[in-house]
Amino acid sequence: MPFIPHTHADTESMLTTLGIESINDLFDEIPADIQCDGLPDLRDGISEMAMQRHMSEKAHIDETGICFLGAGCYDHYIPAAVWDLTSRGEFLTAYTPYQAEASQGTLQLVYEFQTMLASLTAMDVANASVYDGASALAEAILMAVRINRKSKSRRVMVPSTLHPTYLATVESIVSHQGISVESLPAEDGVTPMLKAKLDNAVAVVLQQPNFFGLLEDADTLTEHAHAAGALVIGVVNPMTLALLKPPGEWGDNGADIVCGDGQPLGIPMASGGPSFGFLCTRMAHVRQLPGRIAGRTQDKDGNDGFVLTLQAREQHIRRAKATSNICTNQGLLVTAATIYMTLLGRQGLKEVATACVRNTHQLVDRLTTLPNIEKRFTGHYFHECVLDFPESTVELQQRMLKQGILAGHPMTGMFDEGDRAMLVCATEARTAQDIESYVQALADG
Amino acid sequence: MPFIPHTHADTESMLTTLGIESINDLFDEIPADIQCDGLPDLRDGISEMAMQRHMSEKAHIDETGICFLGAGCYDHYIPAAVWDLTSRGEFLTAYTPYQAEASQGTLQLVYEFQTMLASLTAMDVANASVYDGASALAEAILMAVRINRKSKSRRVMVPSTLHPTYLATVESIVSHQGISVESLPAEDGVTPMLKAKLDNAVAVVLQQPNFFGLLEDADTLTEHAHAAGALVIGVVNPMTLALLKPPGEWGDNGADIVCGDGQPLGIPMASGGPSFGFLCTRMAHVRQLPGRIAGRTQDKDGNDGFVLTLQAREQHIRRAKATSNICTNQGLLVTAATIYMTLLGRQGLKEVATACVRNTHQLVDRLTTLPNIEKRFTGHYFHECVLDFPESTVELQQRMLKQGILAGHPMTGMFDEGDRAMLVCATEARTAQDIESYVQALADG
Amino acid sequence: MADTIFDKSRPNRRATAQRVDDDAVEGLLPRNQLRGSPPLLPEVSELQAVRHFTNLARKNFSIDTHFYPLGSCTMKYNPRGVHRAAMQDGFLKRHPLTPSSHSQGVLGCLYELQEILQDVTGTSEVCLAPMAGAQGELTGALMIKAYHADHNDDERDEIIVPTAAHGTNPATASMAGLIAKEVEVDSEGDVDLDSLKRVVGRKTAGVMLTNPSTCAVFERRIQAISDIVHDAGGLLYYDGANLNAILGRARPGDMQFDVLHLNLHKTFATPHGGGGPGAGPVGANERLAPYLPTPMVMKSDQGYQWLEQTERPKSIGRLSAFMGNVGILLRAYAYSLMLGGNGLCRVSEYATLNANYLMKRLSDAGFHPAYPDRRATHEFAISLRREAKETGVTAMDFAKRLLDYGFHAPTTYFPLLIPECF
Amino acid sequence: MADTIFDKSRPNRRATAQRVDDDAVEGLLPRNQLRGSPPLLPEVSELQAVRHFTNLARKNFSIDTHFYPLGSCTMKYNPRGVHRAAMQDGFLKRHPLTPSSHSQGVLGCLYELQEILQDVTGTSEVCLAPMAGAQGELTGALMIKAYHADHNDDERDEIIVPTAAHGTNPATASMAGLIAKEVEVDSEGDVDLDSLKRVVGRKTAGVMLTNPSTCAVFERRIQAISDIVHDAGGLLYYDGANLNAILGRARPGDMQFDVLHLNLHKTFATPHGGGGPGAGPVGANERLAPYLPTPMVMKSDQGYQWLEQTERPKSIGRLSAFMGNVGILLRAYAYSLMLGGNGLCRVSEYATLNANYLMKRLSDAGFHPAYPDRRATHEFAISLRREAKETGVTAMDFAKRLLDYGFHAPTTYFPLLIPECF
Ligand SMILES: Cc1ncc(COP(=O)(O)O)c(C=O)c1O
Ligand SMILES: Cc1ncc(COP(=O)(O)O)c(C=O)c1O
Repeated sequence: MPFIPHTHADTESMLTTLGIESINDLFDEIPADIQCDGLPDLRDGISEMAMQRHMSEKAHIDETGICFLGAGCYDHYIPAAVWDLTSRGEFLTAYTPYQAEASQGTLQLVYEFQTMLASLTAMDVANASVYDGASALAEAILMAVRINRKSKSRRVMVPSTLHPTYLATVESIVSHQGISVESLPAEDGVTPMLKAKLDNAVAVVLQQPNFFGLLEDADTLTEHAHAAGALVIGVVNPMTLALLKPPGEWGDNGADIVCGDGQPLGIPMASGGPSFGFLCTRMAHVRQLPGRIAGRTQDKDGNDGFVLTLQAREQHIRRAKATSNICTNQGLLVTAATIYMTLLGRQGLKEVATACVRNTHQLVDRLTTLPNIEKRFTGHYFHECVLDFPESTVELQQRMLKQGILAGHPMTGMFDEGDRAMLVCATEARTAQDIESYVQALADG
Repeated sequence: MPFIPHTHADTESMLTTLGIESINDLFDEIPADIQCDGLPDLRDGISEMAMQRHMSEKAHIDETGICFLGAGCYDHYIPAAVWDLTSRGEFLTAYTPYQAEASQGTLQLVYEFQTMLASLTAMDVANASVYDGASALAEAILMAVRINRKSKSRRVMVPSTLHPTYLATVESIVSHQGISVESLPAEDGVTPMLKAKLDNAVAVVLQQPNFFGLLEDADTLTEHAHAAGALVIGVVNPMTLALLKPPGEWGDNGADIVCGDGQPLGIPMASGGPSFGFLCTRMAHVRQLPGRIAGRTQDKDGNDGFVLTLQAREQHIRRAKATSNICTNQGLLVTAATIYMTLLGRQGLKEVATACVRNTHQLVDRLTTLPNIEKRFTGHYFHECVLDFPESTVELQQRMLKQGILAGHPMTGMFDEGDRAMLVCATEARTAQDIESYVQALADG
Repeated sequence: MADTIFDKSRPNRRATAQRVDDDAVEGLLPRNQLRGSPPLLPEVSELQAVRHFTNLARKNFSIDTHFYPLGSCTMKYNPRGVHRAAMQDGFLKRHPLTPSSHSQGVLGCLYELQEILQDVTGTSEVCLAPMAGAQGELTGALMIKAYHADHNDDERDEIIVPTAAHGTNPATASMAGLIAKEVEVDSEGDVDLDSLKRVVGRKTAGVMLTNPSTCAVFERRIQAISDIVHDAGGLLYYDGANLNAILGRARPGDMQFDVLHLNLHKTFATPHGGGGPGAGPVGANERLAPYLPTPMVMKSDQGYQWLEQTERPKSIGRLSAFMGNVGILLRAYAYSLMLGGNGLCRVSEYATLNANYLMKRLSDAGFHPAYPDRRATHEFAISLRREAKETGVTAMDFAKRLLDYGFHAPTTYFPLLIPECF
Repeated sequence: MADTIFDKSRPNRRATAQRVDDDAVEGLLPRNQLRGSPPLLPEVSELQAVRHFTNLARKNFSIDTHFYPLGSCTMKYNPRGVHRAAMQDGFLKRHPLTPSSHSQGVLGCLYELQEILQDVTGTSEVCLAPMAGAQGELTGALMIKAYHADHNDDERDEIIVPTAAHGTNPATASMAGLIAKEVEVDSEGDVDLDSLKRVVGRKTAGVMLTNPSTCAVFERRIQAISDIVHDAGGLLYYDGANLNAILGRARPGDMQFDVLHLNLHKTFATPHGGGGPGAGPVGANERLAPYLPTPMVMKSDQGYQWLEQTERPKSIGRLSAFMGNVGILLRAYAYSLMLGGNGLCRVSEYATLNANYLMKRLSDAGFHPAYPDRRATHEFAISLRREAKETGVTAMDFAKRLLDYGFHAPTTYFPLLIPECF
């Protein structure tokens, strides 16, 4: 009975106190016809040792080699301190910080996190996380519709350069509130200014860098959207903001809502989750922000302390009228990200971003010197780039895996001849030698 | 400058406070002719990321497969909680608990450890660790000579069934105090009763189970030694004491000093160190015990607390007259062992020991059904056994490694035809399938 | 003054070991796309960072340090072995878009977890993608909508929730574009059938319940409720928050629920993490299974594979960029291996024993259970109404005072229909 | 009442996840060799264990939580990255007797560490086996003895230590069967040369010194000392406790020391671990290198290999069952890679800057440095004699009061020759 502390004597004495014969008696309110007789189809439990052996075998099967795959999840180096600290029992096993007196550690940390995120994005406020980047975008759209009620529109314009699974997630979630998601076409991998398209849109989404790794003209697009009365929702990779103009400064007035995925900030790739989604906005819109928000306050003796604030937005108070149904969020990942951003700091995160740009450019330069490999688009790219190969990239991927290289993300179905295109990425964790191995493996076939 | 917090401004302002121009000035008391100009032969520092990559490469080279090697270091399963807790900063980075007020955690833990060890060995007191099992035996011998001053002898009898590197360590350390270490011969792998040999010995050492995995007749040997006026020093594997008669109960009065290596108690093999040595004795001899001892006491308000006790034995107080020169010990490993013993508990440790016995017997049974493989000795063995193979076991070892099996410890030089003998071991971590793999690999050649 | 990490920062200080060679990006990125002023990130040494966050951690209560008798939250021990199992490089360093040919390890774990959860809940298919209970609820609500839409039953825009329901239930209804209709609970904690019959009708898309209910008692008339709702053409959603109470005793599928979510961060002991992450897998019976979200894991001759939208035309679609909180799923899987069928059954036995025992001891000490004639399930509610009236000491005061003794307080003031609920 | 783990135990309770199938051993072991009554090991659940030790940890001061201005102990930040690097399965699961053919990873690390330490200390060979400073000292003392014995110089049974020496120095002398002879320190903290000349002679096996000395000042007349001792046929032992102060500035080898130990748990930032483990590698010049203990690591055409006693006939032999504290050595190696030659030099610069700065600030605040006319090295001593005399407040009182403010106190009453030393 793993984890059950009861001895036989404990159980007996508890039953005596309760005046019953057996634990079974306690279930006598369950109608007999719906009672089941245990879980006979499941195997019996095993020891921690046996479980660990099994899990290690599974984990070992999947070691796949040097990662040049990005597409929304990135292989960054994570300082050891990040998870050593995040795994401390007091972070790992604490409950949601509703009881402020028992949760000052988590609350102060979330407050610091919000401060960092707001500053990275150049927005006023950030929340304590939502599930992931894709669902954050869905929440951002719902939020925009609530904020921009006066526009009376429920049309949201989304560029076709947006991450495809973000789009899919948005569609599953927001369509049920009568919101229509419409696509902005792309030219040469970026979103051109199409004023007409923006007419009568409640909001415009803009991913920077976009799914193809390219830089959109965020300033102009923001201006156009605002001119059309639409709100601007920025979808960003927070790591890139150490170098790139933050969405809060796009155009004259900046984006209105900013969201994205926090995975690049110290979160292992781990098959894509858990990571966390973040959401930032202007102070004017804070009451439309879903999720928890930590605030700083003073107790009756004037001592500083931290609490959850503006809880009247949330489901446990506002119920059907809440800004969202989110309850459990991705707190532990926020803990990791906060420690990561602290360890990297102002200068370190900039160096990571710089190395990502440089390494990807080096990779692309090296690959495009090989025959028949070309960049698909002409614009500036950050740390991902779409390359056209002379063969099916799904097959190429398999071939490269045999040589210990995860070569990139095949773009099958993304555009014409997408099956010969691949999105490649080289983070700061890739060495010059890793890049040479890629080239070599390609050459060796 | 990893880990140096100073900014340029910090340094400048500190120099100003000091009224000097540069940090160099602070070294002006070092005579110029012995100053060196930096460390030009060393490479420049690298980042944590680069260090980690390098260390991972090194670590990966050495993964060697399924371990059937014991010989003083054992592949036991370690519950995850052991090192998760041991790695907490407050255990890992605490200093020696000299300031009791700042060290109640470590002191209480050591107190609990001592209680467990004393009970496992059936002795009265245990210390807070020495370096390892081999050096613990050297300390035990020095201690025995101090205790048994009245015997006037400096002859210590050591069985030839003792772990050979324990013997080597003892010889390096104790011979400088005029102690002579003499060998007791073995018969069929165990130490026969040779009363004559014990005459005029200050102490007799007895390893149980011995280096060959065999059970010595500890009761009789203890009686003979005591009858001859010699102290008995038991060298034991603490894990085995969950099943075996503890040294405190050997013969009529039990051993006088008990030592051994704590590695089987939750310490990774880790190339043999760090582990820890333990030392237990009778209360009458406690003042001859080297190393730290934690005790329980009360503060002036009557609250329980823990302190280092009997410090007058130690080098920082007694200097040249101390019981030992030991200062830094193996505290963190004691932490791990204490957590391990707590998690396994009374029943769990017994199950581990039982599984070790059973698995090794299964391995031996399976192997000795193969042609030309035989047990070398006839006695009862615990979880190690010497087998004779039809070929050089050094070569066999290499061959088996190619098949992912670390087959055992070649006994080259240990006795006649030792080059065809091998000491094998199967702990609780070995499955029936592991054992079959061994047999299969042998058969496949 | 609280000492935040920003108070500790100094210009140009840093944790230098975390440096990366930073050749400039001159020319690689256009000037007008670059950031002007640097972000307000901390500037501290590595030791400052380690010490700051170590000391922040020490300010929290947690399961590893304190007893947490929180109702509704299922605060179990979070096994360290499970954490270790999930934190292996082979799992952590796996990119989510690695081809399934090279992902058989993790896919195998997920597939087996799907099967285990099907068994435990009595459903015919399980999707692991939802990232918490509330997302599981949304999934269920959207599946119910999709089912009715698929059957051209377009008027059903109401979902019934008991007054005592958790806040996520009505909030989910709104997010799904449904209208939450409340139904009363009687004085014994069961749903009032008359009240139910009054609200149920041809606009009823479904009902959301948990059983044991949020009143912490077993809903005895579940069969009647299910008949009433099903007869009216509605579907039954099971909120899995309280599954711990009935593991191996009664399965939501056998109670006629059509769709449900589980909270793995409750029943399967994954850590609450100071607020998250969780995982809220959704299971469905044959009727609703086609609408489950994607991706799911299937097993074929080529091994395990992702089942995507294309193969599931009726699926409500994706809920996240990749496959939800895989790391949490792996923990739940490892936990379920350690417990096995026999261990899972014992969980509900001993949770129930503990709750009934504590309720008895508190009753004997003079406190008043909210439903004195009912069994406790894995939890129970006490009403401090009398204490508040007689002494002015409220549930809130009791809660704060417990903190002084080193206990995290129970869930207070939930459900709201129990006065001064503790 | 202290709540020990035994107070929490209950008969037959256990952490069941740690069970092992336990078929009986009937017949495998003789009855009369079996234990009668079970040992007093705790009987608790896994959560009880985790909570107990988590809460014990929380009672400690540590570098990760508090500032530790301890002199002599070199309380650096212990990099988490280094801990992680050493805690990899590839290192942890390696059996010490694995053939060197399959140990090239770890042997390579150790070999390079030997080379780094040779460079840092200016010695010609380094053995990594000693498991702490005191074992390093013993090694050195035994090597000195072995050298004299080898040269048939049998009368040398005295070793000279300054009065201010660390307790391990005289204790080591005794363990090595040598007699510790004390030599005075003058009012400026340097060894008194007259006193030295008086004790030195044909019975002198050697002298044990650290530089900077335990008085926390640099021994300026080190050349003279070395000449006096060497001229008398003695050898010089360097206690590496204070190497942090002179990294890249002055090397013990260049100061004519013949043999030395380093404390990797000081200078190379491996954690103190609440009392240990450490590592005390020993380096020697060409004269003493043949006496170094075994095993050491050598490099040949076949890769890295263990150098054993057989290849080193003059070696003083083994000090441990295997190869000392390899896990600590790996940490020191990883640390030295991160710092590099340039980083190691900066360590002594900034440690010295900090100590001098703090000494100045405390002097300005009215405290009295033990050697007011000397530079601080990486540490300094204050004498609270005046405060104790005038106010009755002793160094011990100051130490305890600092604890109240969340600072671990400095090393007090060491060295003993400085009154009320702080
Ligand atoms: C009854 C009930 N339903 C739903 C939820 C929501 O689950 P989650 O927090 O995982 O979104 C909870 C958890 O707090 C709950 O107690
Ligand atoms: C000057 C000096 N020498 C020797 C030692 C002994 O080192 P260890 O504790 O590693 O045995 C110490 C450490 O305390 C010391 O400060």
